[in-house]
Amino acid sequence: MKFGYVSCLPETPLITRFVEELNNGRLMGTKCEKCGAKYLPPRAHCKCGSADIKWYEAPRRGKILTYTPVVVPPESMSKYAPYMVAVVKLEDKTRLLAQLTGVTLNMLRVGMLVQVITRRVGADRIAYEFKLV
Amino acid sequence: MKFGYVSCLPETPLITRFVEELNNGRLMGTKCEKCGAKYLPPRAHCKCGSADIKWYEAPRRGKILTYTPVVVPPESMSKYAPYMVAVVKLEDKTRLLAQLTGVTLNMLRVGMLVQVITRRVGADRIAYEFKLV
Amino acid sequence: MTQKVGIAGIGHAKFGKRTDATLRELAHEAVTRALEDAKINVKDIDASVIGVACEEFAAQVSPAVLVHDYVGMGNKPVFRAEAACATGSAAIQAAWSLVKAGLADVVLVVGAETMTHLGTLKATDVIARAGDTRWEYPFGTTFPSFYAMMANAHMHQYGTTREQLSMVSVKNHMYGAMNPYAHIQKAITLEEAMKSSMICYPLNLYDCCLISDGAAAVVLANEEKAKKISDTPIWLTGLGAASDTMMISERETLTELRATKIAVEKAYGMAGITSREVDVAVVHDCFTIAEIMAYEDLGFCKKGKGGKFIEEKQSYIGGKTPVNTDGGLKSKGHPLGATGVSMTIEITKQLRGEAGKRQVNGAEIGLSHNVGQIGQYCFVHIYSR
Amino acid sequence: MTQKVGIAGIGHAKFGKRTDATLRELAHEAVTRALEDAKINVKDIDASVIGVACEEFAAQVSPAVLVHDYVGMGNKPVFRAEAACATGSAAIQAAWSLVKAGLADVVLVVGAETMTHLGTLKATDVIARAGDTRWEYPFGTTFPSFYAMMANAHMHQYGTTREQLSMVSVKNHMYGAMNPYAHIQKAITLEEAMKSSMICYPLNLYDCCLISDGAAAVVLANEEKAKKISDTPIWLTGLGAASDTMMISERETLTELRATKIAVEKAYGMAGITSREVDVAVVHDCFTIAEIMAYEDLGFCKKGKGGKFIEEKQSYIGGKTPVNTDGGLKSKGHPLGATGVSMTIEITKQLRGEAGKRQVNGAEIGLSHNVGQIGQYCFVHIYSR
Ligand SMILES: [Zn+2]
Ligand SMILES: [Zn+2]
Repeated sequence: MKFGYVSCLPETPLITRFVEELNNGRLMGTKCEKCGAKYLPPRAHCKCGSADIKWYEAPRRGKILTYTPVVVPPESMSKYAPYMVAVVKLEDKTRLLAQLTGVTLNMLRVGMLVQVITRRVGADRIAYEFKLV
Repeated sequence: MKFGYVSCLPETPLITRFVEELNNGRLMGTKCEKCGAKYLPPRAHCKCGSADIKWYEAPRRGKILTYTPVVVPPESMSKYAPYMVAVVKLEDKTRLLAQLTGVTLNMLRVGMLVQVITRRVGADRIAYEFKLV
Repeated sequence: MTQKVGIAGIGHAKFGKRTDATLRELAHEAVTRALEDAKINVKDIDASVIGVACEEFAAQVSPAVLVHDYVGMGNKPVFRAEAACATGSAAIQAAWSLVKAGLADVVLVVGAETMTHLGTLKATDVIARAGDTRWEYPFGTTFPSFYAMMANAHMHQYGTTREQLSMVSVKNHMYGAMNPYAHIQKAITLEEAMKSSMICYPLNLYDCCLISDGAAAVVLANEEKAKKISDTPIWLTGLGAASDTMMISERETLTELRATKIAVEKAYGMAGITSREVDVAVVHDCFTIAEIMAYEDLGFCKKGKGGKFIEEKQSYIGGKTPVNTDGGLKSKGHPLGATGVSMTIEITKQLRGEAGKRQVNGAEIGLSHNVGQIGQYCFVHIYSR
Repeated sequence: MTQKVGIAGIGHAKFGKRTDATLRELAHEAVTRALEDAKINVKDIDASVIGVACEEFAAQVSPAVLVHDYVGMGNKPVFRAEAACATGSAAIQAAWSLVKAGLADVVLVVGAETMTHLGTLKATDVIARAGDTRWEYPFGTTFPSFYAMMANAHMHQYGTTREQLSMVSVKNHMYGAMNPYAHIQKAITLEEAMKSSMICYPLNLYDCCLISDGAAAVVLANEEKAKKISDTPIWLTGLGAASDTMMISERETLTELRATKIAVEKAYGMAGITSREVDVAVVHDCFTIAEIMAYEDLGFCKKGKGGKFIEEKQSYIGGKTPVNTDGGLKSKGHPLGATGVSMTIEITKQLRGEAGKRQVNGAEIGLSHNVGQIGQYCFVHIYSR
C-alpha cells in the first residue's frame, strides 16, 4: 500500500508503519519523548535532535485554516483534477494538509469544522482527507 | 529529424540546421569570424564572446584518440547496448565523440584511422558515427 | 577586507518563450551584454556563480558548467547556486561572499532557466515537486495552490479583496509594458485582470506569473576593481537571508512569510537603514498576493494593510515606495534562476538613473526581495549609489 | 577578518543501501553525530550549507530545505551547493566563504544523497545526463565510459596496466574494511579485483565506485568560535577550485584532469606548502584510473608514474603519501553530495589522531581532492592542525 495519490519517494519503515495504521483506521503522529513536540504527519526524529519518538493517535476533528481548488494540476494528477486542498488545525493544535472532498467552493469558509477520514485511492494507494462535519 | 540515439533538449535553429546538413551528407562545424576558433559540434557563439559565426564543412577522416565499449548503458539506451564510443581527432585537429561501429574491442588501437559517416537511427533520428577506414 | 562589494556590469537577455535558444545560448546573450556594459573581457573575470534552479528544466544534470564553459570561462572556478525561485539572489549572495572572503576579485553571476519547452502541465508538475514530496505533493498541491491558500487566509483575516490583488497585476503590467526585456509588454485594465480565467481561487490567470525562458548576468567586484571597471558602481550594502518550514501546514501563520521578515531585518541592520529610506524596490510577485504580503513583511506598510497600499497606489512611482518598476515576475516573466539576477539589474539601473520611462527620480537606496518555494528561502539585498 | 576558519565538529552516517531512511533522515544521522562531536546544540549554528547533487536522486526539486528544516535549523539562512560528484566540497568552500566574509560565525555543512532506490540502469542514466545532454548523452556515454576512455589513453601513453588499476582497488578495500561507515567493509585480493566483471574496458566492477546512500556533516567556524567549541580544531588553510570543458572531446589531453592541476596549485599556494608536505590525502577515486591520475596531477609523483606509485605502495600508510585511508569512494561508497564532506571528516580524524587502525602517525597536514563530472569541477582543500 502506497501513500497519497502520487508519490516519488521510496518507502521507509516510518511511512510503512503510518500507512498500515491508516489502513486500520488510525491517524498516527509522533511525539518527542524529550521535549514533547508533536508531529503530524509523523517524523522519525524531533527537530530538537532527539530520536526518542513515540507514536500517538491524532484527533480526527479540526477547523479549516484555508483552502483552494486546484484547477490546473501537476501532470501526474491530471486524472483527479479539479480537487480541493485545505490546511486544517486539529483539536490538539497540530496542522495538516490534505484534499477536502464532497464540497464546492461557494460552500466553504475559513473556520468550518471538518473530520479526517481514510481515503483509498485505487487498489494500492491510501491517503487521509477532510470532510465537512 | 532528431539528433542522436536519445535526446532530452528541445530543438533550436542551430541543431535543426546541423541535422538537416547531416541528413544531406554534410558534417558541419562553426568557425568564429573574429578569432578563427573552430567548433565541431557547432556552437551559436564563440568562446571569445563573438556571435559572428560561419558554418564550415568538417573533414571526414581522423585518428582514434581513445575508445571504450559500453556494456552497462543508461536506461534510455538499453536497447542499443553494448556499443563502442570513441573520441577522434579529425584531420583539421578538431575532436569529436561518437559511437564507433563494426568493430570488436580486440581490433582497436589508439591511432587507428577512421572516417565519420552519417547514421540513421530508426525513422526519425540521425547521428554521426565512426567507422574504421 | 573592509572593502565594499559592488556591481560593475549588468546584462539582461530577453525573457519570453525562447524557442531559438537553449540554456547555454540564453546565458550567453546576458553575459555578452554584461561584459559590454562593464567594458571588460571574460578574461578579466576570476570566477563564476551560476544560478540555475532545476535540472529538469535545464534537461541537464549539474547544469552550471554548461553555462560557465559556453561563455568562455574555461578553467576558472565555478559554483552553482540553487534556491528554487530565489536561485538568482542566492547566486548574488554566494558571489558577494567569494569576493568578501577574498577568493575572487571579480565574479560573473549568471542566472538562467528554460521552462517553456516542458509545457504547462509538466512544468507545473516539476515546480510542484519543490513542495515536500513525501507529505504535500502526494495530494496534488501546486505552487499556485500554496499561494492561493495564503491569499484566502489573508482575505479572511484582513479583508483583502480580489480587486486589490488584480490592482497589483495592473501596476506590474503597466511597468512591464515599458521594459523591452519583459515577456509580456502589454498594459491591462482592472476589468481584464479581474475577469481572466480562474487558476486557483482567488488567483486567476492575471494573478499568476508566467512560465518563461530567460537569463540575466551581473559582474560583482571588490571596491577597488568595481571603481576601476565602472564609473557608476552600485554597492551591495546589506544582505539578509532566512528560511522556513518545508511544509505549509507547519507554518504558524499563513498570512505572512516569516523568512521575509527575518531576512529584511538583517539586511536593514547591515545596511544601517530602515524601510522608510528605500527609494525603489523589486519584490517577489510570483502571485499578486505575494507582492501584497511583501509590502507588509518588508515594512512598507503595516501588517494587513497591503491591499490598501496598492489601492492607494503607494507602490507606484510617485507613491511611498515604488515596487516592481520593471514589471515584476508578473509581466517580465519568472525564469527561476534568472529572476533574482534580473532584480539586481533593475535596481542597478534605477540607482544609476538609467531606467528611462520607469525611472524613480533621484533613487539612492534600492531593495530586492526574492522568495524561494513558499518562503523556504528568502533573500533581501540593499543597494546604494 | 584575518581569522582562520576551522572544523569544530564532524559526523558521518553509515554509507550503504539505506532502505531504512530517506534523504532527510540520513542527513539527521550525520548532523546528530556532528553536533555531539562538537558538543553544541543546533541553536548554536548560524546558517547551513546543504550539499545535495541531484534532484532526481532526492526525488525532490530544490532539496536543501528538506534537510535544513528536518534537522531543526528553522528560520536560519540556508544555501544549497551543487557540483555533481564534488558537491560536498563545493559546500565546504561555500561555508568557508560565508564564515570568512563575516555573514556567519558557525556554519553547519551537510552533504547527503540517496541513490540506490533508482536501481543501476536508472541511476546510470541520471549520472549520464551530467554529461553534455546535447552532444554526448545522445550517443549513450556513461560516467564509467568517460573514465574508461581516459584509462585507455593513459595506458596507451604511459604504459599503465590493468594490474596497477586493480592495485588501487585492493588498497582502498583494505582501508575500507577498517572503516565502520564504509558501504563495503571487505578486503579483496588482486586476483579478485582483476577477475571481476567488465563494465567499460579497461574498467571492471572493482575499478568502479559503488552507488550508495549516505550523509556526512561538519561544523565550520571562525577561529574564535572554533577554538571555543573544539579542543582540537582543524584549520582549512588552503582552498583551490577550477573547471574544464563540458565535453570530453574538447580536452587537449585525456590523461590528466587539468582542473586538478590548477586547483591544487592554488591550494598549495594559499596554504604555503608543496606536495611533499602532505602527510595524508583523500582523493577522488570514482574509478581507479582517477586515483592514479590524481597522484600525478596533485604532484605526489611525476606525470605518467601513477601506476608505478601504487605498485610501489607509495600511497599506502608508510609510503610517500598515504591516500584514501578511509577506503575512498571505491569501498566507502560515493553518495554524491556526501562524498566531499566525508573526505573532510577523514582528514579531520587523521589530523586529530582519531583514525584508529587507519591512523597515519603524526599527520599534521592533510589534503582532500574532490572532482565533479569528469573534471568540470575540482576542489582541493589543505588542512592543518
Ligand atoms: Zn524534541
Ligand atoms: Zn572567436
